[in-house]
Amino acid sequence: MQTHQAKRVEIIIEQPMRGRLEEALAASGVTGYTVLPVLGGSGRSGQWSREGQVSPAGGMVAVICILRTERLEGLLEAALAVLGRHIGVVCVTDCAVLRAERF
Amino acid sequence: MQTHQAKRVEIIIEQPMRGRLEEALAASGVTGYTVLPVLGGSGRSGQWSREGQVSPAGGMVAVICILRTERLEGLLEAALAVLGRHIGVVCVTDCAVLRAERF
Amino acid sequence: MQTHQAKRVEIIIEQPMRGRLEEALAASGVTGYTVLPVLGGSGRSGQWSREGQVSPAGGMVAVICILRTERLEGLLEAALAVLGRHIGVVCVTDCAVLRAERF
Amino acid sequence: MDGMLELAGQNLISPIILSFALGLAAAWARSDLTIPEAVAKAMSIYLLFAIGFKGGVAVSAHGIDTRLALALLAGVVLSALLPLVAFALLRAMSRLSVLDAAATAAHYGSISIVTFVAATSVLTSVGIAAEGYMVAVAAAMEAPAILSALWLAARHGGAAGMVPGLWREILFNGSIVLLVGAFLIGWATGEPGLAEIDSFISAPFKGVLCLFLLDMGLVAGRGLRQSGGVLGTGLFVFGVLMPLVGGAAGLAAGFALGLSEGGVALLATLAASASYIAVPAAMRVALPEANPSVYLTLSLGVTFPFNLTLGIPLYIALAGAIAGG
Amino acid sequence: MDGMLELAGQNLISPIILSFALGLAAAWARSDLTIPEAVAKAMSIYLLFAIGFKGGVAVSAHGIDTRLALALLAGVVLSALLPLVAFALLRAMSRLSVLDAAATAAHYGSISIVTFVAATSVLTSVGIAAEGYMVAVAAAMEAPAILSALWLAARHGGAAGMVPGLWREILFNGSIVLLVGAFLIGWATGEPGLAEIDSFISAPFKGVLCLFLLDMGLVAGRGLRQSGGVLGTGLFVFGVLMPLVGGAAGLAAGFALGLSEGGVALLATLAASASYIAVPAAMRVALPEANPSVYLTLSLGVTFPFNLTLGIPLYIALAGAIAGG
Amino acid sequence: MDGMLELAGQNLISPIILSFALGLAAAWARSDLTIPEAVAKAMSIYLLFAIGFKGGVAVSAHGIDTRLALALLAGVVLSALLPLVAFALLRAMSRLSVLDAAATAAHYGSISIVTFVAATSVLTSVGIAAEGYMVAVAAAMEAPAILSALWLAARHGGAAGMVPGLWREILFNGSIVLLVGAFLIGWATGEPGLAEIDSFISAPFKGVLCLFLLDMGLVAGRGLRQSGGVLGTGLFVFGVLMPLVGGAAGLAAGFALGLSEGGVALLATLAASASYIAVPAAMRVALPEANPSVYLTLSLGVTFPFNLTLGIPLYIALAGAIAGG
Ligand SMILES: Nc1ncnc2c1ncn2[C@@H]1O[C@H](COP(=O)(O)O)[C@@H](O)[C@H]1O
Ligand SMILES: Nc1ncnc2c1ncn2[C@@H]1O[C@H](COP(=O)(O)O)[C@@H](O)[C@H]1O
Ligand SMILES: Nc1ncnc2c1ncn2[C@@H]1O[C@H](COP(=O)(O)O)[C@@H](O)[C@H]1O
Ligand code: NA
Ligand code: NA
Ligand code: NA
Repeated sequence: MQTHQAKRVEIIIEQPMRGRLEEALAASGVTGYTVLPVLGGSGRSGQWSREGQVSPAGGMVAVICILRTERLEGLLEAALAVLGRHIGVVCVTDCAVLRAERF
Repeated sequence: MQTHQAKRVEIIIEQPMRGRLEEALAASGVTGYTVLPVLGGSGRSGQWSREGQVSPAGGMVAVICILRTERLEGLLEAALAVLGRHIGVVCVTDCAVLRAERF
Repeated sequence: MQTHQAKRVEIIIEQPMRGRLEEALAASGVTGYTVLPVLGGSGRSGQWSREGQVSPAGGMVAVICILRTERLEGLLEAALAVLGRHIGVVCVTDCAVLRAERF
Repeated sequence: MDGMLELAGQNLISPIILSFALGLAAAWARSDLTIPEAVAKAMSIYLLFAIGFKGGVAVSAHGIDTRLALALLAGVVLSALLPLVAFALLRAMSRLSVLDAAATAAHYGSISIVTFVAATSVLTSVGIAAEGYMVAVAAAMEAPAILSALWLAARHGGAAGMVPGLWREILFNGSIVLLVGAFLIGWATGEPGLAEIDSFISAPFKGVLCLFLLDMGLVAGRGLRQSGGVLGTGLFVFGVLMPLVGGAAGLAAGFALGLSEGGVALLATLAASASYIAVPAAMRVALPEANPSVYLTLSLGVTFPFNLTLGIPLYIALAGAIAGG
Repeated sequence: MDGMLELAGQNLISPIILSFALGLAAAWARSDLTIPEAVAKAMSIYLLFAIGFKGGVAVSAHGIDTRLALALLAGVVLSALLPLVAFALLRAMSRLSVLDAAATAAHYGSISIVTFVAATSVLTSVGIAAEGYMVAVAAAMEAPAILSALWLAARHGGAAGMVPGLWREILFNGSIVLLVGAFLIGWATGEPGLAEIDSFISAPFKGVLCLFLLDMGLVAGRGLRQSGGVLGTGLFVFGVLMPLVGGAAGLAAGFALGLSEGGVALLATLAASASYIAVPAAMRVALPEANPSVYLTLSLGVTFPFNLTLGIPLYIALAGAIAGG
Repeated sequence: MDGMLELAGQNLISPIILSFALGLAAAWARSDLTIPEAVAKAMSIYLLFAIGFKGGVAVSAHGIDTRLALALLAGVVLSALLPLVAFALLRAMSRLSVLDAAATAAHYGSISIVTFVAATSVLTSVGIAAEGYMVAVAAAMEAPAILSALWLAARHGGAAGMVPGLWREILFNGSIVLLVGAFLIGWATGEPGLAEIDSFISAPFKGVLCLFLLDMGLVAGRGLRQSGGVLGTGLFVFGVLMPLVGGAAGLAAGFALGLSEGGVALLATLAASASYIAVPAAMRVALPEANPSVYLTLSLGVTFPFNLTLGIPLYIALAGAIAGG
């Protein structure tokens, strides 16, 4: 099966910053991304869980973006500009994709 | 710790196609997969969000399948047969697994 | 952009075991992890779906932990001690992270 | 017509319509107000169960008259034929591709249950009764339009034939099963059954409908904003014209069948309404290349608000004129 | 027995049972009808809160009689001993492994709160009162069975001992805490408290129960379909026999304690019912090798429907025969 | 003061307070009892819609008096100034950094709508009327405090200025839009509108409030457990002192404006309450380095329970003393 090398970027970011990240991704020219819900987690700023929560504060989402290697740098810059002083994680993995014309 | 090389396949597919994909995966002989919910995303067909939605149309799920390298080809063929003309993303990563006897 | 090599560990574990895994992770010294909800899946113990379920039994979650390579061994031992005779999957991927000081 | 204007005016300042307008306005102002997906589904399950159950109880009270079978048949025929009209109009009035036009046409043959619920609620508040089995007619009208649209697509060389498994999915889709199931339960248990759960399915009904319409306003408003460019004038006009065409066909059929004034109004509403739950899902499976933002924006963003605000009072007024006492 | 048949007949065409049947039928037809997990949990929280609160109010109204402590004790003993009977029957009637039999036995010693709720609702509709503290007995019966089952498993060499932290998890599991907490709140606030929230916890109660049973029918039906092969005839018979055994034990205990007719019926129902929420979760932690599809299919797919349709009217009729006026 | 003690005592054994206590106790016992996020959001949407709607209906019934504009203005001023007081107190009483103090101060200038709802519910049960437009005042008080806090942070060199887009987010945040929208709908549709949906927004109101407070108890209790160490004595005292300061300011403002007894009590409650939904989200965007466990624990874990149990009866008693008949 014909596959193509690409990058998979996973950004775990606070929910109140989600809109800003999505705008930045679009501006950086990525062709697509997917947002996954997050139930809870733990980090240097403590443990948290979405259970019973009403406020978007104290929640995170995971944004997954699969893209051509040459676009990676632009995306990382855009993501970092949004993350700034905010908590969150950015993790990049090598991957292979089917239907490369879609990226 | 004893680990074994394997492949991690992530398929982002429209919710109305989920059942068909699951059947195809089972038929292709994979021993297991896990389905994650998706909140929203963006692609060439526009931006979307599940918030407030009732119809399964316009929603996606992420299917994660970890499998032995020798089974990869079969899975990709099965996935591609289902995806066909549909929107969706297939991404393959190298990984290492514990308890390899389970795959 | 400055990135650093790290490991991404994904543990798919039964919901009733989630608390024990979180405690073990904390004890093993990981600095953070994120828990994703799971909709359903399939494995040697059959197919399942969270739809309409009330009991935590018969549900799983995916725990994602990004960490420095030198901490991997400790985490895998902790995870395996919790998984024990339980069903579940552990999968490790190489990755690169931004803001490495956070890990 | 005076009655109609009054009804329309009254309708426009009901909490139901204003809740929908609030949702539209919040989406337009890019507010982060949202209703969780699980809650939207819960409300839709509640509404389907309640409306189905009450229909069944009405049938158990008044008996089925001989027109039930004819009404079902009329519904199936309307659902199967209206897509042909819609397709022809779309091809004439817009530059939609064959696939987009066929997929959109399927929505207009099928029905929107919340439009039906809103019409029922207006009828109740003005004291016009309708046949309880109209909910069964609603269920019968969900699917035939899909078949017509697939036939249209295939005939114009647009797509491969039927996808395996799709028929079961369409016939047993959640809303049909729940609506028909609740109808049968209501029929079987009758007034005593209703007495047991009346304070659940009747008292909060309108309030839940308000919040559901708030949600629909939010979803429709976001859809309109995100795919604003997709609808040209032609499509926009179609979104208002087609419900009038469908409504007229429904009125005629209801009158020919000799349905009550309320029944005629409901059949017109069903024929005028456009699906936005079941048919979009079926189209994603069967005609994946058709652009969902076309049919969703048109159905949910144009036709639904039109029916909710002006269409329903109009169909009721016309039903009164032709079938009323 | 005549009364029982009539009650059973009436029961079978109540909206509650028919909603469960609709869920089963929809699952069987492979409909995509589903209730979101969050909504199922919300309904279960509502039912636990309402039933606990009403029990507490009843206790505050009638006072606790001296039998409360005895009834709690009887519940604990039944919960602890019934797993031994169940285990012996399972080993005799089926080829389940020690672990599977022990895990399944735990379910039958423990209780199903929705079965209890359904019995309460039938009692209310036929006008038979019961002790308010029966909800406390229900809570007390959740956990002891788990201990017995772990002891059985250990004794037969099946598993390591107690998992650390499991006791706290079992004793403070969400349903026990909510049921007991609402009971205490109802007790503390009494009739005035009930007056404040009665239109929330009483009026919609039966309707919510219908939708919850629809959901249980869907889940049970899907479970039966997906693991159909798992149950042989022996297990199937056990799933109908064991509730009769438990029910008889409950009847005897209730009669010996001098509970009211309604109280006897409820104790029989509790003893006859099988857990499907708390115990499965505990078994996944403590006996992970036991096959969940065995105990879930048996408890939710066989015993629950049996109790709902035939068991409850039978226990009520027998309670009337032995304890009734 | 007698009346206050009685009111406080009565208040403490109401189902509402006890539900909150149950949540706290369950969290403290590390029970796994949880309310799904979607359900918590649904209840909050319901409460906002109902309280807004009822306020609007009250305004439509009694007309707006000339004090509406003044009350709105007073609310805005209180919201803008109270953060300055809170900031000064925090810097004096604790070792919070400038950023943490500013972020926390924002919460105390803004309001908690569920505290407002609880106060309304106590007022209703003791039969004291209040101006319907107080819900509009509540909405007006959400945002100004945020601006003051950002100004404080910038002035003390703590942070960069305003984040682009934040203003729109704050002004059109979901709770403001829903509260104001429902208020306007209630105003527009008046008593006839209320009659249509009264059995949805009034009858179950208190019961939903109980379950919502159960959820808040769970969340607050978990927050207190997980970040117990974060609050020293100074902060703890602040969490009880600041609502008294805010309450006094609200009482004075309400009295000066000539509001009714109930109106004064509600303005005091608003000024005394601390946000835990909208402001935390804004602070995560604008002051990300501020530690959320400080302000959330303080607002939800200390001030909210204080207001719920002792604060509200106190404000009502004082309002009665200064503005009562
Ligand atoms: N190493 C990590 N792996 C996965 N998720 C993480 C990691 N560190 C932080 N997170 C997530 O990011 C959130 C904030 O992290 P922190 O800034 O360390 O408090 C945590 O609550 C987790 O959900
Ligand atoms: N490059 C990508 N990375 C991650 N998800 C994607 C990507 N492209 C598309 N998707 C997901 O697939 C959906 C459909 O994509 P498309 O076919 O491009 O419209 C999007 O809405 C995203 O949820
Ligand atoms: N190879 C796999 N890839 C992804 N998820 C898996 C895999 N195997 C098992 N799982 C998940 O783990 C659960 C239990 O697996 P099993 O122990 O094989 O029954 C499944 O239901 C899946 O959710
Ligand atoms: Na139609
Ligand atoms: Na039992
Ligand atoms: Na305040």
